[in-house]
Amino acid sequence: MRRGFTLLALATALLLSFALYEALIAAPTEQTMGDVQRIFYYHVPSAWTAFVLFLINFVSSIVYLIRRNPKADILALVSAEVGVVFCTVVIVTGPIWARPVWGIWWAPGDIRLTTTLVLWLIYISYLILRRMSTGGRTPVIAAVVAIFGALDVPLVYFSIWFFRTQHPSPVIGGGGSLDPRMAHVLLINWAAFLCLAWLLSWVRCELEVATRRVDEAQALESLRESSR
Amino acid sequence: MNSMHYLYAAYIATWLIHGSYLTILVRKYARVRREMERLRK
Amino acid sequence: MIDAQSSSGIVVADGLIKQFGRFAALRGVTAQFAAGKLYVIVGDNGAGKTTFLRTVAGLAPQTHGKISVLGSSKIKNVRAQIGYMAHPSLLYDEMTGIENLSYFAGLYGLPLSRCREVMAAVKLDPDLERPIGQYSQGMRQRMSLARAILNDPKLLLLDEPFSNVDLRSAHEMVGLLAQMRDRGKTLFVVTHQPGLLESIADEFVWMEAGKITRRTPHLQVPQ
Amino acid sequence: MSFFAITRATLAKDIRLEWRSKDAINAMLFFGLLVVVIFSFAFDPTAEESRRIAGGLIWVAFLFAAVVALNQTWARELRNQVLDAYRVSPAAANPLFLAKALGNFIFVCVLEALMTPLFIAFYKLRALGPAWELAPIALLGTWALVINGTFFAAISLRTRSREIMLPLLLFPISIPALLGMVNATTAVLSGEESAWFWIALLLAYDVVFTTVSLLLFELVLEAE
Repeated sequence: MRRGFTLLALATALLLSFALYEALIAAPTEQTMGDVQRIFYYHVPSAWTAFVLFLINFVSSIVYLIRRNPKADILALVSAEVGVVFCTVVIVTGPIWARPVWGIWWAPGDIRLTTTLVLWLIYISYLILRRMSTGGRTPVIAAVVAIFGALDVPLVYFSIWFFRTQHPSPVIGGGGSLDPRMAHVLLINWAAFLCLAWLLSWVRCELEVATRRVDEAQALESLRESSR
Repeated sequence: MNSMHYLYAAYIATWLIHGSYLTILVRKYARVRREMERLRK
Repeated sequence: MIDAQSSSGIVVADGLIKQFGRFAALRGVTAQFAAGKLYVIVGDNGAGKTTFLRTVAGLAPQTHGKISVLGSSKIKNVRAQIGYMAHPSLLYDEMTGIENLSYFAGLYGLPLSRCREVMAAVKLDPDLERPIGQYSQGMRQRMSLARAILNDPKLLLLDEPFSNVDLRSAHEMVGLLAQMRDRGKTLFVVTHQPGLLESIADEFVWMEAGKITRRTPHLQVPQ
Repeated sequence: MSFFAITRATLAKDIRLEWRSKDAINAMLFFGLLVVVIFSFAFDPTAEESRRIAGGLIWVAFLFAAVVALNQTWARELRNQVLDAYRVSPAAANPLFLAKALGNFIFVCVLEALMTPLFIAFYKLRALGPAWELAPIALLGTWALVINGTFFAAISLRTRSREIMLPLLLFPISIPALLGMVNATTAVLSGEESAWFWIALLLAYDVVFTTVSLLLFELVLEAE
């Protein structure tokens, strides 16, 4: 267990440094956007990683409702939280890219960025709900809300897609195939970020397990004290 | 070459976000560990 | 340990634990209760009496452990045969007694005549026009009992039925409970005034810190 | 007793309770009026501009007012813990949910019917597109707000500070529905585009979330 963790941490560190080198130095400079385009190597893999994590959240929420296995609940919580962290990266780096390229910080019609923002809002509200809900019912209602959130995503996507066709705004990345060299760097970065996500989730899982154990112990202790 | 600033800003922001999340996790973990020790007594 | 499946009690609990986040209300309740008896549950505040009742009623599913009620581990399936009276009235203050009862009777698929019958049984006038909010505490408590026995339940769970009730009403209610027991119903009564039930109780169940500690046939003042 | 009989009985009971206390409708109406008045100070547009922003204003006002009503729905069941009386009965969970959603739908529709003339008066609105399309937009849009609102209000019951929790849950999930309502209304008012894509989107939203709510409500009701 400990060994596995150390190994993963080392692999992640190596992979991330290699990916950083690839993104900043090895990858060819994009012709129209210049070096700013390199933000792409952090922005896009973060988005994909966040989507993967939200997918895990959705699946484990369903599994929890069927099996009532606390592990599924922990996985749902952890994937949502780490997903929000990666989603935050996407939302922060997005405008930093948009500003020099489009000349504006935010394009409300941009389908991917806006969908990600809505996704971010949904999962933040999910995390707040987990925090605010009382007693032993948190896992069930959280799982229910997670399912609502996940089902909302395609609707958000379509609504923004149609919104954009009515209110045209700059769109990039779509159309035109990616230079194979760039695609390669992109995939390496994605692999690195996936490892990082795994690592963060691992730490968060350990924390959650420990917290629950402490809570349980406290529950019994408080009862014993009250009976004195 | 002004665009380089944006590039660095984005990369630094990314690492700041991940770094602060990790710090929060480690801190919470330390607190839980202390609590565990206290309960064991 | 009692095997929850094979035994024949009306309520069989095996290692029940109920945890509300950082707070455990039940921590390992294992007990069997036979049909047709009147059990009085006694204990300090926070001993888990109400939670135990709610778990039996299917309102607060246990965190760990097993429970079987009326022979079924899925309490949902036997709800039609359970009556539950809580500490709060479980009634709509803005509606009259008969309006309240007829709504709940609808949930059980019972006719209006049953509501009038039950109100008469608890000695309330079914034609009273006042909304429940304007009832006296004793009347409200009797109304609440009427709602709980609406479906003529086999298993009746009562949480503090006598709180704030004048002595005469309380004795009338005790008489009604004794009648129900004699008709073969099983009753669980959580109360701070176990003395009221001493003459008719079959067993006193003592709870302490989320566990059943003793079961005695008579009420003895614990030292 | 059948599904629809319980739904009807619960709906009738809710309307009777609301009629006697008038808690929700009064608060909602006053709140709606306030929003219209405040908006009229905040935005003082010409007829042409107002056509463009009215869709957004109207629906945001309705959304805020609806939240007031939605918070009331289950509050009524919490007083004296009446909800427990429903939960110990053999009645299924869904009729209760459906009755609550229908009740809210009726309340919010009444509110909209009363507030719309105010909006028309304050903003001198006149539809340039086919005005009859506003009817399906309003009905589908209101149902979209109410179905999720009723569900999340039930979820908020299980939390601390539940009045805050409801909008926090409801608003992000409702974004596609809001986009649909606002853009459809604007399309009809300005007469520049067709509103049909948005109406279809609202319909899809309603179908998806009505189904999911009915599938999952029992879990929420039983959670404790």
